[in-house]
Amino acid sequence: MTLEILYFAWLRERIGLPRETVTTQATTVHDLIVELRARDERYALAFFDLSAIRVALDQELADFDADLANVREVAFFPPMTGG
Amino acid sequence: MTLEILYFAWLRERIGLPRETVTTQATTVHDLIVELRARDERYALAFFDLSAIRVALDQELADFDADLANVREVAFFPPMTGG
Amino acid sequence: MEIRVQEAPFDFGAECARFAQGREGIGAVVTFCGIVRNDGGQMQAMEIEHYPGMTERALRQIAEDASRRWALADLLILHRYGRMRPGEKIMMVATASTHRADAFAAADFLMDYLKSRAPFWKKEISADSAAWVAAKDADEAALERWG
Amino acid sequence: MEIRVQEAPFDFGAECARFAQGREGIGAVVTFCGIVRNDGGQMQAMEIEHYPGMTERALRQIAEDASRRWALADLLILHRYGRMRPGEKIMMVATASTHRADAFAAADFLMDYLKSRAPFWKKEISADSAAWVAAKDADEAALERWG
Repeated sequence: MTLEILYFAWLRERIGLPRETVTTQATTVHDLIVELRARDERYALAFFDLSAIRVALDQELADFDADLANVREVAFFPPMTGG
Repeated sequence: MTLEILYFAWLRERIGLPRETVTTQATTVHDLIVELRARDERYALAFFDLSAIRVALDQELADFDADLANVREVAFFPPMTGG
Repeated sequence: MEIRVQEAPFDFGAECARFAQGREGIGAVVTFCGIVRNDGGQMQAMEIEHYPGMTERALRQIAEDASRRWALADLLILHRYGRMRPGEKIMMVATASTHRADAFAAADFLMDYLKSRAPFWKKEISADSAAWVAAKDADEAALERWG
Repeated sequence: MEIRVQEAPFDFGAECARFAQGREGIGAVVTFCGIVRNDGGQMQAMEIEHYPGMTERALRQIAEDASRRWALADLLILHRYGRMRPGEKIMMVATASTHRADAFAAADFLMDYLKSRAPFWKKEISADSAAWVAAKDADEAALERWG
Protein backbone atom coordinates (compact mmCIF):
# COMPACT_ATOMS: atom_id res chain seq x y z
CA MET A 1 0.00 0.00 0.00
CA THR A 2 1.17 3.50 -0.80
CA LEU A 3 0.36 6.33 1.61
CA GLU A 4 0.91 10.05 1.51
CA ILE A 5 2.17 11.06 4.96
CA LEU A 6 2.02 14.69 6.15
CA TYR A 7 3.75 16.25 9.15
CA PHE A 8 2.88 19.55 10.81
CA ALA A 9 4.38 21.98 13.35
CA TRP A 10 7.22 20.49 15.44
CA LEU A 11 6.73 17.04 13.93
CA ARG A 12 7.48 18.54 10.53
CA GLU A 13 10.53 20.32 11.94
CA ARG A 14 11.94 17.25 13.72
CA ILE A 15 11.46 14.95 10.78
CA GLY A 16 12.71 17.61 8.40
CA LEU A 17 10.04 17.35 5.73
CA PRO A 18 6.40 18.35 5.32
CA ARG A 19 5.27 15.24 3.45
CA GLU A 20 6.48 12.01 1.92
CA THR A 21 5.11 9.05 0.03
CA VAL A 22 5.55 5.77 1.88
CA THR A 23 5.01 2.19 0.81
CA THR A 24 4.04 0.04 3.76
CA GLN A 25 2.41 -3.18 4.90
CA ALA A 26 1.09 -1.54 8.08
CA THR A 27 -2.62 -2.16 8.67
CA THR A 28 -3.16 0.32 11.53
CA VAL A 29 -1.81 3.76 12.45
CA HIS A 30 -0.01 2.12 15.33
CA ASP A 31 1.82 -0.30 13.00
CA LEU A 32 2.78 2.61 10.76
CA ILE A 33 4.27 4.55 13.69
CA VAL A 34 6.32 1.51 14.71
CA GLU A 35 7.69 1.31 11.16
CA LEU A 36 8.50 5.03 11.04
CA ARG A 37 10.21 4.97 14.46
CA ALA A 38 12.49 2.21 13.25
CA ARG A 39 13.70 4.27 10.29
CA ASP A 40 16.15 6.56 12.06
CA GLU A 41 16.79 8.83 15.04
CA ARG A 42 14.70 11.75 13.70
CA TYR A 43 11.56 9.63 13.41
CA ALA A 44 12.24 7.88 16.72
CA LEU A 45 12.47 11.26 18.41
CA ALA A 46 9.47 12.74 16.65
CA PHE A 47 7.25 9.79 17.57
CA PHE A 48 8.73 9.27 21.04
CA ASP A 49 5.70 10.43 23.05
CA LEU A 50 2.39 9.49 21.46
CA SER A 51 0.41 11.49 24.01
CA ALA A 52 1.77 14.61 22.29
CA ILE A 53 0.64 13.47 18.83
CA ARG A 54 -2.66 13.49 16.97
CA VAL A 55 -3.43 11.70 13.71
CA ALA A 56 -5.85 12.36 10.87
CA LEU A 57 -6.79 9.84 8.18
CA ASP A 58 -7.93 11.42 4.94
CA GLN A 59 -8.38 14.69 6.85
CA GLU A 60 -10.51 13.29 9.67
CA LEU A 61 -9.20 12.91 13.22
CA ALA A 62 -8.63 9.26 14.10
CA ASP A 63 -7.27 7.00 16.85
CA PHE A 64 -3.92 5.20 16.78
CA ASP A 65 -5.66 1.84 16.42
CA ALA A 66 -7.62 2.97 13.36
CA ASP A 67 -7.47 0.79 10.26
CA LEU A 68 -5.47 2.04 7.26
CA ALA A 69 -7.51 0.14 4.66
CA ASN A 70 -8.52 2.48 1.80
CA VAL A 71 -6.73 5.40 3.43
CA ARG A 72 -4.68 7.59 1.11
CA GLU A 73 -3.51 10.45 3.33
CA VAL A 74 -2.18 10.18 6.89
CA ALA A 75 -1.28 13.32 8.83
CA PHE A 76 0.63 13.53 12.11
CA PHE A 77 0.65 16.70 14.21
CA PRO A 78 0.67 18.01 17.79
CA PRO A 79 -2.55 18.99 19.59
CA MET A 80 -4.13 21.88 17.72
CA THR A 81 -3.85 25.47 18.91
CA GLY A 82 -6.20 27.46 16.74
CA GLY A 83 -8.47 30.32 17.60
CA MET B 1 -42.15 67.50 52.06
CA THR B 2 -42.00 68.28 48.35
CA LEU B 3 -41.17 65.49 45.89
CA GLU B 4 -40.59 65.40 42.17
CA ILE B 5 -42.47 62.36 40.84
CA LEU B 6 -41.65 60.87 37.42
CA TYR B 7 -43.69 58.35 35.41
CA PHE B 8 -42.45 56.23 32.51
CA ALA B 9 -43.88 54.02 29.78
CA TRP B 10 -47.53 52.93 30.34
CA LEU B 11 -47.58 54.55 33.79
CA ARG B 12 -46.87 57.88 32.13
CA GLU B 13 -49.56 57.22 29.53
CA ARG B 14 -52.22 56.18 32.06
CA ILE B 15 -51.59 59.08 34.39
CA GLY B 16 -51.26 61.45 31.47
CA LEU B 17 -48.12 63.31 32.50
CA PRO B 18 -44.40 62.57 32.63
CA ARG B 19 -43.70 64.33 35.94
CA GLU B 20 -45.25 66.40 38.66
CA THR B 21 -44.28 68.09 41.90
CA VAL B 22 -46.15 66.73 44.90
CA THR B 23 -46.36 67.94 48.47
CA THR B 24 -46.93 65.01 50.80
CA GLN B 25 -46.70 63.77 54.37
CA ALA B 26 -45.94 60.21 53.19
CA THR B 27 -42.92 58.65 54.88
CA THR B 28 -42.56 55.56 52.67
CA VAL B 29 -43.09 54.74 49.00
CA HIS B 30 -46.06 52.62 50.04
CA ASP B 31 -47.71 55.59 51.80
CA LEU B 32 -47.12 57.74 48.75
CA ILE B 33 -48.79 55.19 46.47
CA VAL B 34 -51.81 55.05 48.77
CA GLU B 35 -52.07 58.85 48.54
CA LEU B 36 -51.74 58.86 44.76
CA ARG B 37 -54.33 56.10 44.32
CA ALA B 38 -56.83 58.17 46.31
CA ARG B 39 -56.48 61.13 43.94
CA ASP B 40 -58.58 59.89 41.04
CA GLU B 41 -59.40 57.05 38.71
CA ARG B 42 -56.30 57.48 36.52
CA TYR B 43 -53.95 57.05 39.47
CA ALA B 44 -56.02 54.24 40.95
CA LEU B 45 -55.77 52.40 37.64
CA ALA B 46 -52.07 53.08 37.09
CA PHE B 47 -51.17 51.84 40.58
CA PHE B 48 -53.70 49.00 40.64
CA ASP B 49 -51.19 46.12 40.43
CA LEU B 50 -47.97 46.80 42.31
CA SER B 51 -46.33 43.64 40.99
CA ALA B 52 -46.20 45.37 37.59
CA ILE B 53 -44.48 48.48 39.00
CA ARG B 54 -40.91 49.33 39.96
CA VAL B 55 -39.76 52.37 41.89
CA ALA B 56 -36.51 54.34 41.96
CA LEU B 57 -35.59 56.88 44.65
CA ASP B 58 -33.14 59.53 43.47
CA GLN B 59 -32.36 57.30 40.46
CA GLU B 60 -31.62 54.12 42.45
CA LEU B 61 -33.98 51.11 42.42
CA ALA B 62 -35.79 50.76 45.75
CA ASP B 63 -38.49 48.72 47.52
CA PHE B 64 -42.04 49.89 48.28
CA ASP B 65 -41.28 50.05 51.98
CA ALA B 66 -38.28 52.33 51.47
CA ASP B 67 -38.12 55.52 53.52
CA LEU B 68 -38.70 58.82 51.70
CA ALA B 69 -36.62 60.92 54.13
CA ASN B 70 -34.21 63.16 52.18
CA VAL B 71 -35.50 61.84 48.85
CA ARG B 72 -36.09 64.45 46.16
CA GLU B 73 -36.99 62.39 43.08
CA VAL B 74 -39.31 59.37 42.96
CA ALA B 75 -39.81 57.51 39.69
CA PHE B 76 -42.46 54.88 38.93
CA PHE B 77 -42.22 52.61 35.91
CA PRO B 78 -42.92 49.07 34.65
CA PRO B 79 -40.21 46.37 34.68
CA MET B 80 -37.42 47.45 32.37
CA THR B 81 -37.02 46.08 28.86
CA GLY B 82 -33.65 47.29 27.64
CA GLY B 83 -31.00 45.57 25.55
CA MET C 1 -14.69 52.09 29.93
CA GLU C 2 -17.10 53.96 27.70
CA ILE C 3 -20.86 54.40 28.11
CA ARG C 4 -23.01 56.18 25.57
CA VAL C 5 -26.75 56.81 25.53
CA GLN C 6 -27.93 58.49 22.36
CA GLU C 7 -30.86 58.95 20.03
CA ALA C 8 -28.78 58.92 16.84
CA PRO C 9 -28.00 55.70 14.95
CA PHE C 10 -24.51 54.27 15.41
CA ASP C 11 -22.18 52.48 13.03
CA PHE C 12 -21.74 48.99 14.49
CA GLY C 13 -18.81 48.11 12.20
CA ALA C 14 -16.97 51.34 12.94
CA GLU C 15 -17.50 50.88 16.68
CA CYS C 16 -16.18 47.30 16.50
CA ALA C 17 -13.14 48.44 14.52
CA ARG C 18 -12.39 51.25 16.93
CA PHE C 19 -12.85 49.04 19.98
CA ALA C 20 -10.51 46.30 18.68
CA GLN C 21 -7.91 48.78 17.43
CA GLY C 22 -4.39 48.89 18.86
CA ARG C 23 -4.93 46.19 21.45
CA GLU C 24 -1.51 44.54 21.57
CA GLY C 25 -1.84 43.57 25.20
CA ILE C 26 -5.08 41.63 24.96
CA GLY C 27 -6.19 38.60 23.01
CA ALA C 28 -9.97 38.56 22.91
CA VAL C 29 -12.72 40.97 21.90
CA VAL C 30 -16.41 40.04 22.11
CA THR C 31 -19.16 42.28 20.75
CA PHE C 32 -22.92 42.02 20.88
CA CYS C 33 -25.36 43.99 18.75
CA GLY C 34 -29.12 44.11 19.33
CA ILE C 35 -31.26 44.69 16.24
CA VAL C 36 -34.94 45.64 15.93
CA ARG C 37 -36.83 42.54 14.75
CA ASN C 38 -39.77 42.85 12.43
CA ASP C 39 -41.57 39.90 14.03
CA GLY C 40 -43.02 38.51 10.85
CA GLY C 41 -43.53 41.85 9.16
CA GLN C 42 -46.18 43.19 11.57
CA MET C 43 -44.00 45.73 13.29
CA GLN C 44 -43.43 49.13 11.72
CA ALA C 45 -41.29 50.73 14.40
CA MET C 46 -39.93 50.36 17.88
CA GLU C 47 -39.91 53.26 20.30
CA ILE C 48 -37.57 53.24 23.27
CA GLU C 49 -38.20 55.48 26.24
CA HIS C 50 -35.58 55.93 28.93
CA TYR C 51 -34.92 57.78 32.18
CA PRO C 52 -32.22 60.38 31.50
CA GLY C 53 -29.83 60.57 34.41
CA MET C 54 -30.72 57.22 35.92
CA THR C 55 -29.90 55.46 32.64
CA GLU C 56 -26.26 56.58 32.61
CA ARG C 57 -26.00 55.85 36.32
CA ALA C 58 -27.45 52.32 36.00
CA LEU C 59 -25.24 51.53 33.00
CA ARG C 60 -22.17 52.70 34.89
CA GLN C 61 -23.06 50.49 37.85
CA ILE C 62 -23.52 47.48 35.58
CA ALA C 63 -20.22 48.20 33.82
CA GLU C 64 -18.35 48.58 37.12
CA ASP C 65 -19.87 45.37 38.40
CA ALA C 66 -18.64 43.53 35.28
CA SER C 67 -15.17 45.07 35.69
CA ARG C 68 -14.97 43.77 39.25
CA ARG C 69 -16.03 40.26 38.28
CA TRP C 70 -13.78 39.72 35.27
CA ALA C 71 -10.32 40.81 34.15
CA LEU C 72 -11.33 43.28 31.46
CA ALA C 73 -8.96 45.54 29.57
CA ASP C 74 -11.90 47.63 28.38
CA LEU C 75 -15.63 47.66 27.83
CA LEU C 76 -18.17 49.65 25.86
CA ILE C 77 -21.92 50.04 26.30
CA LEU C 78 -23.87 51.99 23.70
CA HIS C 79 -27.67 52.19 23.87
CA ARG C 80 -30.10 54.19 21.78
CA TYR C 81 -33.51 55.61 22.64
CA GLY C 82 -36.24 57.07 20.43
CA ARG C 83 -37.83 55.58 17.34
CA MET C 84 -36.23 52.88 15.16
CA ARG C 85 -37.31 50.73 12.26
CA PRO C 86 -36.88 46.93 11.91
CA GLY C 87 -33.28 46.12 11.02
CA GLU C 88 -31.89 49.17 12.84
CA LYS C 89 -29.33 48.58 15.57
CA ILE C 90 -30.68 49.30 19.05
CA MET C 91 -27.57 48.86 21.15
CA MET C 92 -24.22 47.14 21.48
CA VAL C 93 -21.72 46.07 24.08
CA ALA C 94 -18.05 45.19 23.61
CA THR C 95 -15.56 43.61 25.99
CA ALA C 96 -11.79 43.16 25.72
CA SER C 97 -9.77 40.74 27.80
CA THR C 98 -6.60 38.70 27.76
CA HIS C 99 -8.65 35.51 27.73
CA ARG C 100 -11.76 34.67 25.76
CA ALA C 101 -13.69 33.20 28.69
CA ASP C 102 -13.65 36.55 30.54
CA ALA C 103 -14.64 38.51 27.42
CA PHE C 104 -17.56 36.15 26.69
CA ALA C 105 -18.83 35.98 30.28
CA ALA C 106 -18.65 39.74 30.77
CA ALA C 107 -20.53 40.50 27.53
CA ASP C 108 -23.19 37.93 28.41
CA PHE C 109 -23.49 39.43 31.92
CA LEU C 110 -23.76 43.00 30.57
CA MET C 111 -26.61 41.95 28.29
CA ASP C 112 -28.51 40.18 31.07
CA TYR C 113 -28.31 43.24 33.30
CA LEU C 114 -29.06 45.73 30.52
CA LYS C 115 -32.27 43.81 29.78
CA SER C 116 -33.70 44.03 33.29
CA ARG C 117 -31.80 46.66 35.28
CA ALA C 118 -31.30 49.62 32.96
CA PRO C 119 -34.30 52.00 32.72
CA PHE C 120 -35.33 51.49 29.09
CA TRP C 121 -38.84 50.59 27.94
CA LYS C 122 -39.68 49.33 24.48
CA LYS C 123 -42.91 49.97 22.63
CA GLU C 124 -43.78 48.08 19.46
CA ILE C 125 -45.73 50.02 16.88
CA SER C 126 -47.63 48.26 14.10
CA ALA C 127 -50.10 49.60 11.54
CA ASP C 128 -53.08 49.43 13.87
CA SER C 129 -51.69 49.19 17.40
CA ALA C 130 -48.94 50.11 19.82
CA ALA C 131 -47.95 47.92 22.77
CA TRP C 132 -45.35 48.16 25.50
CA VAL C 133 -43.10 45.12 25.46
CA ALA C 134 -43.64 43.05 28.61
CA ALA C 135 -40.60 42.03 30.62
CA LYS C 136 -39.97 38.30 30.31
CA ASP C 137 -39.72 36.06 33.34
CA ALA C 138 -36.81 34.40 31.54
CA ASP C 139 -34.90 37.69 31.52
CA GLU C 140 -35.34 38.12 35.26
CA ALA C 141 -34.38 34.47 35.81
CA ALA C 142 -31.24 34.94 33.70
CA LEU C 143 -29.84 37.26 36.37
CA GLU C 144 -29.70 34.35 38.81
CA ARG C 145 -26.95 32.80 36.71
CA TRP C 146 -24.59 35.45 38.06
CA GLY C 147 -25.16 34.72 41.76
CA MET D 1 -22.88 30.16 6.61
CA GLU D 2 -19.50 31.45 5.52
CA ILE D 3 -16.06 29.98 6.21
CA ARG D 4 -12.84 31.65 5.12
CA VAL D 5 -9.24 30.58 5.62
CA GLN D 6 -6.76 33.14 4.36
CA GLU D 7 -3.26 34.51 4.79
CA ALA D 8 -4.26 38.15 4.21
CA PRO D 9 -5.30 40.45 7.04
CA PHE D 10 -9.02 41.11 7.38
CA ASP D 11 -10.95 44.19 8.42
CA PHE D 12 -12.78 43.23 11.61
CA GLY D 13 -14.99 46.31 11.60
CA ALA D 14 -16.00 45.84 7.97
CA GLU D 15 -16.75 42.15 8.57
CA CYS D 16 -18.90 43.01 11.61
CA ALA D 17 -20.76 45.66 9.62
CA ARG D 18 -21.37 43.31 6.71
CA PHE D 19 -22.49 40.46 8.96
CA ALA D 20 -25.00 42.59 10.89
CA GLN D 21 -26.32 44.29 7.77
CA GLY D 22 -29.93 43.93 6.63
CA ARG D 23 -30.95 41.52 9.37
CA GLU D 24 -34.55 42.52 9.94
CA GLY D 25 -35.59 39.05 10.97
CA ILE D 26 -33.11 38.52 13.77
CA GLY D 27 -32.38 40.35 16.99
CA ALA D 28 -28.90 39.38 18.15
CA VAL D 29 -25.42 39.36 16.65
CA VAL D 30 -22.36 38.22 18.61
CA THR D 31 -18.84 38.55 17.28
CA PHE D 32 -15.51 37.38 18.63
CA CYS D 33 -12.09 38.57 17.47
CA GLY D 34 -8.78 36.95 18.45
CA ILE D 35 -5.78 39.27 18.51
CA VAL D 36 -2.04 38.45 18.69
CA ARG D 37 -0.85 39.30 22.20
CA ASN D 38 2.62 40.70 22.76
CA ASP D 39 2.96 38.92 26.10
CA GLY D 40 4.80 41.67 27.87
CA GLY D 41 6.71 42.87 24.83
CA GLN D 42 8.79 39.69 24.32
CA MET D 43 7.01 38.44 21.26
CA GLN D 44 7.90 39.80 17.84
CA ALA D 45 5.61 37.70 15.69
CA MET D 46 3.24 34.78 15.64
CA GLU D 47 3.30 32.22 12.87
CA ILE D 48 0.31 30.04 12.21
CA GLU D 49 0.63 26.82 10.25
CA HIS D 50 -2.43 24.95 9.07
CA TYR D 51 -3.46 21.85 7.12
CA PRO D 52 -4.99 23.03 3.83
CA GLY D 53 -7.98 20.90 2.95
CA MET D 54 -8.54 19.52 6.42
CA THR D 55 -8.83 23.02 7.85
CA GLU D 56 -11.83 23.98 5.72
CA ARG D 57 -13.36 20.56 6.35
CA ALA D 58 -12.93 20.77 10.14
CA LEU D 59 -14.29 24.32 10.25
CA ARG D 60 -17.32 23.28 8.23
CA GLN D 61 -18.01 20.39 10.59
CA ILE D 62 -17.75 22.69 13.62
CA ALA D 63 -20.05 25.24 11.96
CA GLU D 64 -22.61 22.57 11.04
CA ASP D 65 -22.50 21.21 14.57
CA ALA D 66 -23.22 24.69 15.96
CA SER D 67 -26.08 25.15 13.47
CA ARG D 68 -27.66 21.91 14.64
CA ARG D 69 -27.39 22.84 18.32
CA TRP D 70 -28.72 26.41 18.17
CA ALA D 71 -31.26 28.35 16.12
CA LEU D 72 -28.86 30.43 14.05
CA ALA D 73 -29.84 32.69 11.19
CA ASP D 74 -26.21 32.82 10.04
CA LEU D 75 -22.63 32.29 11.12
CA LEU D 76 -19.17 33.29 9.95
CA ILE D 77 -15.76 31.78 10.69
CA LEU D 78 -12.69 33.57 9.38
CA HIS D 79 -9.19 32.31 10.31
CA ARG D 80 -5.79 33.47 9.12
CA TYR D 81 -2.54 31.57 8.76
CA GLY D 82 1.01 32.77 8.17
CA ARG D 83 2.95 35.43 10.04
CA MET D 84 1.36 38.20 12.14
CA ARG D 85 2.63 40.85 14.51
CA PRO D 86 1.26 41.65 17.99
CA GLY D 87 -2.00 43.56 17.74
CA GLU D 88 -2.95 41.96 14.41
CA LYS D 89 -6.25 40.12 14.23
CA ILE D 90 -5.86 36.34 13.95
CA MET D 91 -9.42 35.25 13.46
CA MET D 92 -13.06 36.01 14.12
CA VAL D 93 -16.41 34.32 14.42
CA ALA D 94 -19.86 35.87 14.20
CA THR D 95 -23.29 34.43 14.96
CA ALA D 96 -26.77 35.79 14.29
CA SER D 97 -29.91 34.56 16.01
CA THR D 98 -33.37 35.67 17.03
CA HIS D 99 -32.38 35.41 20.69
CA ARG D 100 -29.20 36.50 22.41
CA ALA D 101 -28.71 33.27 24.38
CA ASP D 102 -28.34 31.24 21.17
CA ALA D 103 -25.98 33.76 19.58
CA PHE D 104 -23.75 33.85 22.68
CA ALA D 105 -23.69 30.09 23.23
CA ALA D 106 -22.95 29.34 19.57
CA ALA D 107 -20.06 31.84 19.40
CA ASP D 108 -18.61 30.47 22.63
CA PHE D 109 -18.96 26.90 21.29
CA LEU D 110 -17.32 27.81 17.96
CA MET D 111 -14.32 29.28 19.80
CA ASP D 112 -13.90 26.25 22.05
CA TYR D 113 -13.90 23.90 19.06
CA LEU D 114 -11.69 26.12 16.91
CA LYS D 115 -9.10 26.10 19.68
CA SER D 116 -8.76 22.34 19.90
CA ARG D 117 -10.34 20.73 16.83
CA ALA D 118 -9.28 22.83 13.86
CA PRO D 119 -5.82 22.01 12.45
CA PHE D 120 -3.95 25.23 13.24
CA TRP D 121 -0.66 25.43 15.13
CA LYS D 122 0.78 28.62 16.58
CA LYS D 123 4.47 29.44 16.91
CA GLU D 124 5.65 32.39 18.96
CA ILE D 125 8.72 34.14 17.67
CA SER D 126 10.78 36.42 19.93
CA ALA D 127 14.16 38.07 19.37
CA ASP D 128 16.15 35.01 20.37
CA SER D 129 13.79 32.05 20.20
CA ALA D 130 10.83 30.41 18.53
CA ALA D 131 8.46 28.07 20.32
CA TRP D 132 5.35 26.17 19.35
CA VAL D 133 2.44 27.10 21.60
CA ALA D 134 1.44 24.12 23.74
CA ALA D 135 -2.21 23.14 23.84
CA LYS D 136 -3.72 23.94 27.23
CA ASP D 137 -5.49 21.29 29.31
CA ALA D 138 -8.09 23.99 30.03
CA ASP D 139 -8.90 24.24 26.31
CA GLU D 140 -9.48 20.50 26.05
CA ALA D 141 -11.53 20.58 29.27
CA ALA D 142 -13.64 23.44 27.88
CA LEU D 143 -15.06 21.06 25.25
CA GLU D 144 -16.73 19.03 27.98
CA ARG D 145 -19.06 21.94 28.65
CA TRP D 146 -20.88 21.09 25.43
CA GLY D 147 -21.65 17.44 26.30
